[in-house]
Amino acid sequence: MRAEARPQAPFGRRPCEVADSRASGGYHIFTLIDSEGPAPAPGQFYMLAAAPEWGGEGGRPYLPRAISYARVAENLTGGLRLDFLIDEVGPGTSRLARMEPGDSCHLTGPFGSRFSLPRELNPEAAGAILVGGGIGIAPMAVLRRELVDRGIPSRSLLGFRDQAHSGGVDELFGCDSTRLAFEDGSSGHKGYVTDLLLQLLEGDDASSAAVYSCGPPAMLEAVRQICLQREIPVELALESPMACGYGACFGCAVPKADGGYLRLCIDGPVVRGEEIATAMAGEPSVG
Amino acid sequence: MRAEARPQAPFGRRPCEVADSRASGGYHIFTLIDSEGPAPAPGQFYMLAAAPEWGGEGGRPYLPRAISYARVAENLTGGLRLDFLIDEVGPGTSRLARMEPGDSCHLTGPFGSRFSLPRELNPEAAGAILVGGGIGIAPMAVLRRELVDRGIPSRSLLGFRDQAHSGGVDELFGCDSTRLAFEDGSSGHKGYVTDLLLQLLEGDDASSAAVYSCGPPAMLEAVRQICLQREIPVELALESPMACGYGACFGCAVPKADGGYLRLCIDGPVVRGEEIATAMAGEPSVG
Amino acid sequence: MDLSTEICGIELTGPVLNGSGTFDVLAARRVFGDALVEEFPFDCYVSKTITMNPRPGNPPYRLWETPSGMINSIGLPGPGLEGFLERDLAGLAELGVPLIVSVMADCAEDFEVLVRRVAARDEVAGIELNVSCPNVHSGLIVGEQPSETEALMKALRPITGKPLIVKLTPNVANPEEVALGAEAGGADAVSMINTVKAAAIDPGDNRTWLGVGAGGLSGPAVRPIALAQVRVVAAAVEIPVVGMGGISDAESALEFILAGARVVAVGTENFRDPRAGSAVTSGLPAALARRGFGSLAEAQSARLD
Amino acid sequence: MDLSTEICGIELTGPVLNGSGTFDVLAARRVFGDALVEEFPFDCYVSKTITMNPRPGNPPYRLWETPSGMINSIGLPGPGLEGFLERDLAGLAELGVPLIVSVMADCAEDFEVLVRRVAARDEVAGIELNVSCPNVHSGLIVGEQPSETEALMKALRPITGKPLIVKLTPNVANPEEVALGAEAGGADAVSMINTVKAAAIDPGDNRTWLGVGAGGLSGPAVRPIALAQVRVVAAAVEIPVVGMGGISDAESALEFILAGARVVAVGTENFRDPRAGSAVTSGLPAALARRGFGSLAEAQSARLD
Ligand SMILES: Cc1cc2nc3c(=O)[nH]c(=O)nc-3n(C[C@H](O)[C@H](O)[C@H](O)COP(=O)(O)OP(=O)(O)OC[C@H]3O[C@@H](n4cnc5c(N)ncnc54)[C@H](O)[C@@H]3O)c2cc1C
Ligand SMILES: Cc1cc2nc3c(=O)[nH]c(=O)nc-3n(C[C@H](O)[C@H](O)[C@H](O)COP(=O)(O)OP(=O)(O)OC[C@H]3O[C@@H](n4cnc5c(N)ncnc54)[C@H](O)[C@@H]3O)c2cc1C
Ligand SMILES: Cc1cc2nc3c(=O)[nH]c(=O)nc-3n(C[C@H](O)[C@H](O)[C@H](O)COP(=O)(O)O)c2cc1C
Ligand SMILES: Cc1cc2nc3c(=O)[nH]c(=O)nc-3n(C[C@H](O)[C@H](O)[C@H](O)COP(=O)(O)O)c2cc1C
Ligand code: FES
Ligand code: FES
Repeated sequence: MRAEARPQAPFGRRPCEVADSRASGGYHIFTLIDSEGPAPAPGQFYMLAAAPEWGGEGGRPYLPRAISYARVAENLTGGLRLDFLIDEVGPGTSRLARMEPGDSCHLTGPFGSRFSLPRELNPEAAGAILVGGGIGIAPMAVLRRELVDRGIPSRSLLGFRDQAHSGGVDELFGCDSTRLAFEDGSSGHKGYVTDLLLQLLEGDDASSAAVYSCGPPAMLEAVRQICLQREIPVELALESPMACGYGACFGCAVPKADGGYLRLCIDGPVVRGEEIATAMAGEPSVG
Repeated sequence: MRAEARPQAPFGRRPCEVADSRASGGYHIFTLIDSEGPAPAPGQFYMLAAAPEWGGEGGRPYLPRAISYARVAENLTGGLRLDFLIDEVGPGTSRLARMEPGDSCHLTGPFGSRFSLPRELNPEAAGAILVGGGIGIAPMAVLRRELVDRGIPSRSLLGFRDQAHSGGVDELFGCDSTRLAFEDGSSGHKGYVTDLLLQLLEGDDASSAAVYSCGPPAMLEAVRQICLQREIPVELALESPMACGYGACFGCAVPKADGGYLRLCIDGPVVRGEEIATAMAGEPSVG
Repeated sequence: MDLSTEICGIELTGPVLNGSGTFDVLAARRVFGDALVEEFPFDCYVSKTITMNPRPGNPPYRLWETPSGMINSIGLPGPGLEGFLERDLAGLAELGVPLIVSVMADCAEDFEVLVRRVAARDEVAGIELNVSCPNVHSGLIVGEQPSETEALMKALRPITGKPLIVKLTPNVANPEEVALGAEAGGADAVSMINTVKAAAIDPGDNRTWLGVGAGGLSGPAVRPIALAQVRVVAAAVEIPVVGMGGISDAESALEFILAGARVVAVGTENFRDPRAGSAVTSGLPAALARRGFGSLAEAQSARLD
Repeated sequence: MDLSTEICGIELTGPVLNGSGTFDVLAARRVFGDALVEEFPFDCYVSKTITMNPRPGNPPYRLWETPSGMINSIGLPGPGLEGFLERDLAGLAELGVPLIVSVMADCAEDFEVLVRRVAARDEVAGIELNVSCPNVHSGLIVGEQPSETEALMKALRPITGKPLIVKLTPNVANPEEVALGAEAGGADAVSMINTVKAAAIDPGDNRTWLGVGAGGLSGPAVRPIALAQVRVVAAAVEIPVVGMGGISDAESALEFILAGARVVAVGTENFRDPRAGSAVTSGLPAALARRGFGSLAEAQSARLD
């Protein structure tokens, strides 16, 4: 069983109607109706810009924003319903979160690489371990759904700073096989989600594991190190500043393990742990 | 009887709620509730910017826009109701016209000079002749109201290109003493509003006239020449690109008759016909 | 949080000046009344640039709005030196903050007269030398050449002990070389950036919009250019930098301080909000705290990697 | 309306090029498939700048959004001359439009090799000489000095009869002097503007955002700067100008032509819409008509007062 090749994006940006928009546990979820595009694959993302009023008080946002889809469904009257989970960290994400039903949103995509299936990562794999942090739970949610559809068992470990940064969990994840960690101890495990990963890997046979992760850079790097040390195959969905999303600008550079850079928008956002030099490129050096 | 000194603007810009907004004959009328400012005087204007989404798709509008008030009334729950008449000619006026009730609009002002009373212009004046063109009917409407309130007779001559550029007439002017001219002949006199002015001045005793005008530069210059040739006192409300509205930027220069420039935002927008070198400064030279 | 600071010996209640030519206080006082003085938005007032003789300024149009900015070609209208000293100076001395007078001339001799006459007045705390205006064609644009700038400073330095601040033009390949010239000639500070050469086409007619064809760009659009220039200049010279160019709020003001400016100036944003200077000041404590600074001084001495 | 035109002998179906480095067609074809070629958005394709040896490009971050623009510090990543000729050139020749290859080197000798090897290939219609990249520190920034630019052109001119286009830097006091140097040295055209030196502060940490500290500003924010420079350069030289800098639609493209450009290039706007080039082209007839032009040629020969 192999994951299909990445779907090809329609050429050009297209206006999509906002069908729904609502707050969710400190984050924001909105739904776009895409009547032209192909179904995206887990791990892929879109470039989004509110239309026509992109361009705010201070001259930003100006470029579109890279956003992973968090759920896809068929729309009753045709096309796709795409859900996006947004953390408002600046002018672009704020503007997207302020869109209202009936508004229009420019969309390009789907772009980027998809997650492999567990057996593609590790022939021994019995199932998948999904490690999501903060807004990074969105790609984990779509991967989990695909695995459910394909009958592949998975366990989800989700970590959050606090309740104010934990939107979308109830909607996007079934409660069964999901474990939560909160840094402030307000619920679930008190501490990092990587604590849960370490527990699981100790209990499990590490040789049958396949790990997937998306979240803040420091968390991704910790997951990467944990897996590399144990020789567990791991795929990470990274972030990086992006201007275009389709390989045009060379802006989304991530350092490769063997020197040079990959373009995250076309060579990623899903990368193998051993492919990259660090999941924290560009971040201020810690300590 | 003398017009009062110009009211003093509160220092700083203030948010005002949009109470109403509607199309009117090719133009657009909206109402702001100003709970802080003093009552403006005929001829004055405000600097307006939609809040917070000023700053459009192309990085414009960025500066506030100078807009004359077209009507003022007391608001039932306190403060003033200010009506503005808008001609959508570019990003700023379009954005203002798209504001909706409940939205907020930054306002600074009232700014600029006021119209004199007819007797201040001409001790012989029996009444006033108001000549408005296009969007320039707004200041004429407030002047007419003030004259009505003071029991001073006035006649209004209003000119328009066509029906699509003739908003606000019914609302802002009583039909009685108003005559209309349409360049396309779709109603009223077919031709220029200055034809009506010439007719009136031929019939009248020109020595008892006091003329007021606001409209497009070419019209204002024609009115100015007609009056100067006949030594009829005339006040014109001019326009000029403005960045600040309060004398800070020196951008709104209009050439004075005796050389040099006046700053239209503080030395105008109402100027005497003989004060300026032309009402068409900055316009491409015609012919 | 204590925001008091100083620039080349001038004590300031805070780090927010106005950009020369972007806030005519005499006009603003007519419009806003005494509230303007009681709630004066700047910690130091910089006058519009004064010239030897009265100037009418440029023919209209003088303004055009651009994406996140504006172009102006005002052309330094003003009453000239005598008119300024006799009529305007008294009003500028009533603001309760130190006064810096900006001057410009097209030859060293006139600059000397301007500096001598202005510096002689007790009301004046410092003098800014505008060697960079892109609108007045002096033949020789002093501020484009390091050696010319140094020579001019050497001529002016002996005239007064009051601070001399050189306003740099951004329209050069290497502003740090001009700043080094100013420093070598004895300047007490540099201020930057002035406007960036720019033009606009009339949206309705096939001609340039501005009466004189071109002008200077300001506002948030130029902020990234200003930050880059402040950074290289502050790294090159010992004298303090007055940073400006598109500052619109406390966060963008603090960016200039992190880039190496000691104090900042607000220009075009004044046109959008006459109290923009106060808004910058009132937002600074929170902006400083968010970045982990306990005081303005900490930010002023922070060095970026 | 007929939009066909030519630039230094290269026949074009219309006046819309891409800015070098802003549209990697090989990547875009992987993403969008054959639709990219069938509906190719430009009338002429300009390659990303090629260097002698492979280059990894600059460390992250390489991008920051600014008011109405962006800063990049990409640092010319690429496969080097051999890699380009062997691997990439074939794909660029399949686009059905003339191909201009952009090259850059840090010494005249390397420039000579690049021009000789690239010009020898039939697929190549013309060569753009990038003497202006603000990200690569060559010690000598040729494009800042008129005499250096002229000398480089004199060295390269004998190598090929194919058009040589010099890409000017905007980071100089007087771009027309550099353009005159290029013309005197035998350039067939100049293209302008490249990006304007700029910097940004990390919104979260007290450091510069870009990995290499500074980069180049592009997008609508710089359009007024580009229009001013195109205007003075087009008035100074006889050779045609390729105008760019913040073009986002047909109206802004036409502004460049009115300012004196013969053809235009779309850069940053491609990132907002991969079909931006087509949008500019399809809007041109209406934009030309609105300004009273019956053809593109009329606008190209119009002179602004
Ligand atoms: C492939 C991909 C998928 C993504 N999916 C989602 C998603 O599903 N939901 C979501 O909310 N966000 C997602 N992001 C992140 C989102 O694109 C950025 O948060 C957004 O661009 C920030 O824009 P802004 O204007 O709100 O904030 P800005 O003002 O641009 O930035 C605010 C802060 O975020 C940081 N930042 C900005 N851009 C990026 C970036 N691209 N990567 C990392 N840090 C950045 C900066 O450090 C800055 O402090 C994704 C990014 C990528 C590359
Ligand atoms: C004192 C004063 C009072 C005004 N009152 C009103 C009013 O009541 N209602 C109304 O609709 N408009 C009024 N205006 C005009 C209004 O300010 C301009 O139309 C507006 O600034 C244009 O902005 P924009 O972004 O919509 O168009 P822009 O893209 O800025 O300009 C569009 C076109 O309008 C022209 N233009 C732009 N600004 C000006 C200007 N300030 N003066 C003259 N021509 C200009 C240009 O030629 C351009 O072709 C007034 C102007 C002044 C100075
Ligand atoms: C309308 C206007 C007039 C200006 N006049 C002057 C001046 O007289 N002298 C001067 O040194 N700078 C002048 N400047 C430049 C500003 O002081 C400042 O350097 C520049 O605008 C950048 O800052 P900003 O982006 O905050 O406006 C002027 C700027 C504007 C916009
Ligand atoms: C991400 C990016 C990469 C660029 N790379 C190159 C390059 O390799 N060679 C070059 O000559 N110009 C390069 N440029 C400059 C553009 O070709 C163009 O001159 C500039 O961006 C101005 O146009 P714009 O505002 O339309 O983008 C680059 C610009 C950007 C934004
Ligand atoms: S975002 Fe432009 S190349 Fe990746
Ligand atoms: S609009 Fe600024 S001085 Fe008049």
